[in-house]
Amino acid sequence: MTSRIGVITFPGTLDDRDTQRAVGLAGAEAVPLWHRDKDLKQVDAVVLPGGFSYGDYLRAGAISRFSPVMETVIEQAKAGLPVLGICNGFQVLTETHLLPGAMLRNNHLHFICRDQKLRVENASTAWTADYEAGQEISIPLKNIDGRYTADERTLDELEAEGRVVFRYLDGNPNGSLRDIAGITNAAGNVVGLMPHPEHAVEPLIGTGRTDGLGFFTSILKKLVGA
Amino acid sequence: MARVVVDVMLKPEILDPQGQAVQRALPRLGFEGIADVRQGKRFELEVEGPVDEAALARVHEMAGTFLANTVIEDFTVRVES
Amino acid sequence: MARVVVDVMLKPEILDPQGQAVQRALPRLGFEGIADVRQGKRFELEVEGPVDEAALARVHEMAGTFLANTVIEDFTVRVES
Amino acid sequence: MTLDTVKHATETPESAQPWAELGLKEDEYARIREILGRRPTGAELAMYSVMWSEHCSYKSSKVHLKQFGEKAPENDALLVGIGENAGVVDVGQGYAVTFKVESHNHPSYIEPYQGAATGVGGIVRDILAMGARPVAVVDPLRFGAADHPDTKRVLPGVVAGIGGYGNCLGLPNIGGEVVFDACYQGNPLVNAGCIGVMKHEDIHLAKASGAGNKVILYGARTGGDGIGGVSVLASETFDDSKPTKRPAVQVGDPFQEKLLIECTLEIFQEKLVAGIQDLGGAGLSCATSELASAGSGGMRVELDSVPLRDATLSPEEILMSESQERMCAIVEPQHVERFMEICEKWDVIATVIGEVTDGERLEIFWHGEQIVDVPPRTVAHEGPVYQRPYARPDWQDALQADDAGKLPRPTGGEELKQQVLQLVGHPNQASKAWITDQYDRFVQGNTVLAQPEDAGMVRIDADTNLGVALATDGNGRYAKLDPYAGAQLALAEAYRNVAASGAKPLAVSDCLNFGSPEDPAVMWQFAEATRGLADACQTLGTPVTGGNVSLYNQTGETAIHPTPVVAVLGVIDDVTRRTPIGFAEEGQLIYLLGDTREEFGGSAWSQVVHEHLGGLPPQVDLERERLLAEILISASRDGMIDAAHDLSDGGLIQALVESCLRGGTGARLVVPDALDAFTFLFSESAGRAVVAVPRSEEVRFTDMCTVRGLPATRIGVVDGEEIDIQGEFSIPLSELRTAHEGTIPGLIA
Ligand SMILES: Nc1ncnc2c1ncn2[C@@H]1O[C@H](COP(=O)(O)OP(=O)(O)O)[C@@H](O)[C@H]1O
Ligand SMILES: [Mg+2]
Repeated sequence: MTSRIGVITFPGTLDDRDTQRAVGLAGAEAVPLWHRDKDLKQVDAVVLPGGFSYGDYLRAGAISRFSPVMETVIEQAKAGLPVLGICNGFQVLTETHLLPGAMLRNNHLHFICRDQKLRVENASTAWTADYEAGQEISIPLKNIDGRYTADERTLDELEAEGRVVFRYLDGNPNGSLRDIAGITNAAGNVVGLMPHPEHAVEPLIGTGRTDGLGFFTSILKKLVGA
Repeated sequence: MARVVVDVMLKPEILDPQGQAVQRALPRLGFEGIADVRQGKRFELEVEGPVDEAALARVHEMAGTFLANTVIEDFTVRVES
Repeated sequence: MARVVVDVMLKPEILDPQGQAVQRALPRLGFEGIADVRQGKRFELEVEGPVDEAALARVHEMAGTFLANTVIEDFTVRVES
Repeated sequence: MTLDTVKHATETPESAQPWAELGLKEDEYARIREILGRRPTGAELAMYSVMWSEHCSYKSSKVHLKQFGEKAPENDALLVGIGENAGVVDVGQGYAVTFKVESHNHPSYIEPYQGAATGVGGIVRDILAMGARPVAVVDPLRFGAADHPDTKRVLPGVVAGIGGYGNCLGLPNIGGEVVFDACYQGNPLVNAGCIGVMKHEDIHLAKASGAGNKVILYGARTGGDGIGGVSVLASETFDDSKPTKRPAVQVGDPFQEKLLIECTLEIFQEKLVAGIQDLGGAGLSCATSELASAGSGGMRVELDSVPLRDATLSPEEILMSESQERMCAIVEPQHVERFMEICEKWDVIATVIGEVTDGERLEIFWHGEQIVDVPPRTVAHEGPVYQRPYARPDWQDALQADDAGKLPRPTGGEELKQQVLQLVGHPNQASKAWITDQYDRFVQGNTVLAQPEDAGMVRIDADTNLGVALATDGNGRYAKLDPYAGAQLALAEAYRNVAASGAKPLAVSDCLNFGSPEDPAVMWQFAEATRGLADACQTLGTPVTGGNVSLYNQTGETAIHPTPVVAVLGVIDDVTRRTPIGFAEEGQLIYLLGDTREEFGGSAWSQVVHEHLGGLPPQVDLERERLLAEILISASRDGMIDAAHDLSDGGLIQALVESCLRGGTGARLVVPDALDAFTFLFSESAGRAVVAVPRSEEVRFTDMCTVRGLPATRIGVVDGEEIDIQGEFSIPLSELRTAHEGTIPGLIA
């Protein structure tokens, strides 16, 4: 039996179909999940994709956080369900406090879309095991509220516990503190990042690189191995 | 130094999608009885020197030409005590 | 119906590039003497029924859990006369 | 104020009406009375006035636009032609593609952010209304002088608005243009285009048929947007000019539109609609009259049922409101319940506001009383048509006589080098990355090519790799010198761009931006440009499938340059064979395809170095364009070239700099014997491209060119870290990059 990876659609989610495709390319079964359903359809992992859920009104992720599906996600994430939040999904995860900190408007105040180089700092989370610590990858970045912020104590804690998973290289695109592009919770099952691995899974499309596929093969290996 | 606050709100007849999205979300969060929500901007200006009539007039002008887009927004200026 | 206003501002220690951009633009527009600008959000809520202590408590809760993200923002609630 | 019902209008034939304030001419008002056999009610007057406006009725341009149909080339790919919301072409494998470009010029000057945002919203709904999933947008833009203070207000707002709306909808932005010219000061051009994809059987049309079918309005509530002018009808007396509280600008809600898209696509999938129309200019007036006019019966609408955002709106205002993010569907009664369920799923408000009748009238009621009773065709399709006088302006000869060939040319390598740097650093030729980086080009995961490539390209089938390409071009300077040739050059450039990417050009959309049609000189420019475009489309075999006309782009007596913007759509069977512009492989050979003549009229060089506009634009040779395109497409399909870039403004050197910077490599070039270095580098002769040919393919490639009669000149090799023109100058890539990429951020930021 192949692993089932849920992909949530909130109103205004944009990258759900891409994420489903990426999951399929990695060899798992993508299961669409709807924001109004509490039922996670017995998936083995969940991805919160990018987009502008609820138009990013109020604050990015602030309204989606209260959807019925998130009640179950929060509960099961605390029990160890692997969860990946990409961009808007990361913003939702910080709003739910599954991940610490918050996301602010980019320091230059513009939407920015570019191919972004990252360093994988932690290759032992559920979603990064197929990378090597220190590996450099390039995947698309596209957002206007991507400036990661947390208080100094939280930042120090994240660093000390190895919970900074990705760091921006070749220039910080948005003023994120300590160049943080992605983080994980203490258990390593919940990961959030601003750049978009699901847009970098096929040669020729987008940036033409496939550096993002490792997210989806990582989780698949973990689930199959488990 | 005195603080002058400029509140900028969309004109009442202009669509406020953010306010609407907030209002529609409230019942789901268990907050009933809010008939309408409008979302605007609040600017806190730290003004050097005395905030006399001339200073306030300047802030008014600044608000009308820059902080607010008077095609779609109204604004108010007040000194915060 | 009464109007309750919730003001949400970034905490003082958080960088506010929007406010900074406004402040930096002011001298170019001929407005001098503004030492600092912070930009935040203003919500106007039309509350049904009496705005008594219980109602205000509810608005406080709404502001703290929803309108503001208290990791990065502070808020104030007041009834507008 | 009493309600102006049909009955009341019949009883008070002499009651004065504000037709002039609503923009109607005396004879137009008389014609309305004649059609109705009585005076119109206030609501009818509102409908006629807006539907008979230039914007909705094309009354000045219609007689010229006719040629696009009359001269349309035979083209089996055309499934839906001019007249619908957008044209549709067959791209094979059962897929159909719809695309169109529209203008939102004036609103974007008043309120740049919202004007541009709602421009994107409007064109996307047009595409959606055809039954298609929108898959990409493009944005051809023109602003006043780059260093003018107002450009600093307009440009960032427009760009943020296009990005804010398009990004939130999840539509990759895959192309466009940014041009600066003082002629657009006060009249920026904000054009927006969209591509949509569907299966053949999913094509939907805007018509209301089948008595008893329900008329459903769905999407946002109706507010007072964009109805400033009509408020005069609501005032106590018609001469009372009390200030209006109605906003003239519309505010967009991209989130609502995203829901509308997903909801509508689901409705299409279940085949629940018999006809559909988006609400754009003229709102409900337009949607109801067009649906009824195109259908077989009549229509009855209860205006009270329209969900309002502002309860104080008068019926006239509801009919005119241009509130965004609304659609109108015709649904058979047995499908209404399911239709409503899908709307509820997507949090979209939907309301039955009327039904199709077996009569022939559009009838609208308010609180039970009839306020509109009109033959819908007279509102929607039989508006006035003008034969506006036109005349070649008396200054045209002098302008053309002012030959750019006489301008002083650079002498020697050092001066050439300085002018190259000046050219590629000029705002018009500089990198637009500061702008395009604010647009999401990756979303939907199908983007094959996007800026700064020659054409945008998206994959439409992930299993077969079928794709489409789109390029938009326009050159107001050329069109000013010769509007007939200028329009053809715009088409030729877009066509060439599509071919350079490896796709086969199929069909055309256009956005014709001009000054006031009441000026015979402008009208002449318009007539010439449409004639030129129609003739060229006929020759190239690419029909115009739809487009948009924007007139009155002028301040006082001064019109913008005539600016026909042309979009060409192409198809490519296998997107993995696409050709990028970047020179990436050292050692590959650089070939210049086509003939280079001394052509500098309207050129970027004449503008940048001499601030000059005069002479004649480059010669048009459409047969050559077609041959060049065929070679580029064959070479791409058969793997004979690894990069291609068309030559247009800025000539060869501009193209080389872009290809080198894109690929991160340098180039060593030799000026061919037949040319001087200046002409070689700066001429803007049309029908040309540069390509990078792997050495192993050289013989095959040149043989093909020779056999088919396309001049191909080997001019150099991809190599090193500088652009070196042998015996003239060399410039390090880093210096070129600084000049090319620093300009726009320096101006705006
Ligand atoms: N406003 C815009 N939006 C999106 N892409 C743009 C815009 N302006 C320019 N571009 C892209 O930048 C590239 C260079 O533009 P331009 O020099 O006008 O191309 P060309 O000369 O081939 O017409 C093209 O890929 C074009 O599509
Ligand atoms: Mg080009």
